[in-house]
Amino acid sequence: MSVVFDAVMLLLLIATAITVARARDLVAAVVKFGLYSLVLCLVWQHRGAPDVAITEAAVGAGVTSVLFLLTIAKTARSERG
Amino acid sequence: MIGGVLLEIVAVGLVVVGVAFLLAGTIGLVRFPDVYTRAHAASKCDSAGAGSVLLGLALHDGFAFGDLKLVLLAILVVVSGPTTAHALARAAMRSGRRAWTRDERGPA
Amino acid sequence: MTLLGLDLDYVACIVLFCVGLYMLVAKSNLIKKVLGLNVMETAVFAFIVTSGMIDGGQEPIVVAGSAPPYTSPIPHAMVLTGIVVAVSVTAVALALIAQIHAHYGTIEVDELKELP
Amino acid sequence: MRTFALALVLVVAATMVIGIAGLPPHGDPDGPVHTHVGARYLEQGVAETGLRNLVTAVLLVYRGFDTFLEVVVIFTALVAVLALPSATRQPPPPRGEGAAASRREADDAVPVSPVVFLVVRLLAPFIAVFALASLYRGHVTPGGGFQSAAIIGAMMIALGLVFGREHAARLVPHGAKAWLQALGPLVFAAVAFVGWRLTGAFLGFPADEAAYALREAMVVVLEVAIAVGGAVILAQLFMALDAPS
Repeated sequence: MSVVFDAVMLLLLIATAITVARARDLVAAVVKFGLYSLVLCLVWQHRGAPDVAITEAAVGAGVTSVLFLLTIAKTARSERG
Repeated sequence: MIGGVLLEIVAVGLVVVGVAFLLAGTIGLVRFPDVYTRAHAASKCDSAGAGSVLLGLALHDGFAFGDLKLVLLAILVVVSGPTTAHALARAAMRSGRRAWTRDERGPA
Repeated sequence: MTLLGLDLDYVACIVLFCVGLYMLVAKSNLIKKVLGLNVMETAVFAFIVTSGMIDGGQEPIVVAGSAPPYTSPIPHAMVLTGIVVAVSVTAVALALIAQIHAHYGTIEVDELKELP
Repeated sequence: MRTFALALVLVVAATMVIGIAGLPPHGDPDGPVHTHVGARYLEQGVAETGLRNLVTAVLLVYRGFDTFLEVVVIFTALVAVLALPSATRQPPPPRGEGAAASRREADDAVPVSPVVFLVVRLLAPFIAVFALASLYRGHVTPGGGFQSAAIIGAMMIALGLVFGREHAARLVPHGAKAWLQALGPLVFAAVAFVGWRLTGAFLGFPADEAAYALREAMVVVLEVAIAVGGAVILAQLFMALDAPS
């Protein structure tokens, strides 16, 4: 059971990372990065690291995404080329 | 004894109903044509589904003090899910995204 | 889980690291580069946390009702400080990107190279 | 560029695969991670530090120097962001004739839905209580200074997004702002100095039984300083990046 959970979570992690890399729209890329952080947070909770998981949920998915979105609002929304 | 069995039935029933709601919500999220209908499916079904799964888990094996956490989580999900959907739909509206209609055959 | 003698959890971390590295090198947009840097950082954190885990291990909090084996607390402490440093690095990079956009009007590296 | 990147990624990946092939399998209780100093922390950590959450024990007592420098790093990051010109430049407040019109325009630019406003205002106290609980019970449950700093910082950013710049700026009292930003490094240095006077080692913690209360007080002061200072720094980073350039 635990093995299946681990495998599914790791595959989801890799898939979300690749969608972050492929997204042309920067806002979409940041939202996908937030999703990636949340999945990572689940993996860490599952591996006996709750302290790290709490911090990653608040910082990786919350603070970092907001900082990215603020910068995108000031610059260009979509990636050229 | 009978009470325990009843509680178990209620708990499992809640979990099953919740999973059904979650499944419906996910199908809606994938199949619906535009952002408004998708937000509708995701917010309603996911708050109902996650809420009743959490309540079912709280009742499973009897109700202990620690299960209050699950009830709090259920309240949080029920409050925050629709709010998020509302904010998303409002942002889509303000950025000029038009709703899907039958004549157009799908969103632009 | 192992495959061909390779630990699949470590392999997953390597794949994540390589995705981040590819974004950092191949993408021309500075924001995409910083996102790639973040993916690389989290891959390293995942590697460190994975190295400290133990089969059937509990979180390293010794209270009534918990019993050994515990996961190693050292990687957790390292990663905890690492996450906070990572967000600081990201903030500095993003502030610099906003400055670059204010001065040159673009955040694409190939266009910045063309500038006189 | 793309082919170069792919080639580079392949070379790096091959190197790392060779690297992990030589590592001992993870999860093995007899692996080197679990048999050297980690095992000693797990066996004697509770007796030596009085902290039941060993992550906190490693962070503050065993590896305090790392944490000290890490607090300095995030403070330096804030200084770097604030040193950039756009972060500190404020737009002049509109005066006279056009003031009302431009304020209305600013209100219209990013209107916040009353529903979101109400829900964030309702949830913020609960988030704050959760952060304080994770700080207060950080020695027996998952949590501690950095965790609650991240949670409080995220809460302040959510409030700032909903209430707008002017109100969010008031969350941090103006007179104390400079001190609160530097709280982490300052308190860490002070505690390190106290430890030096008591034990002769920089950042040393008194280990004998008699000094139990003192050791406890040092840890609590450090945790509170990390939580408050870290949260203020995160909120200030948000404010600096939010400033119009």
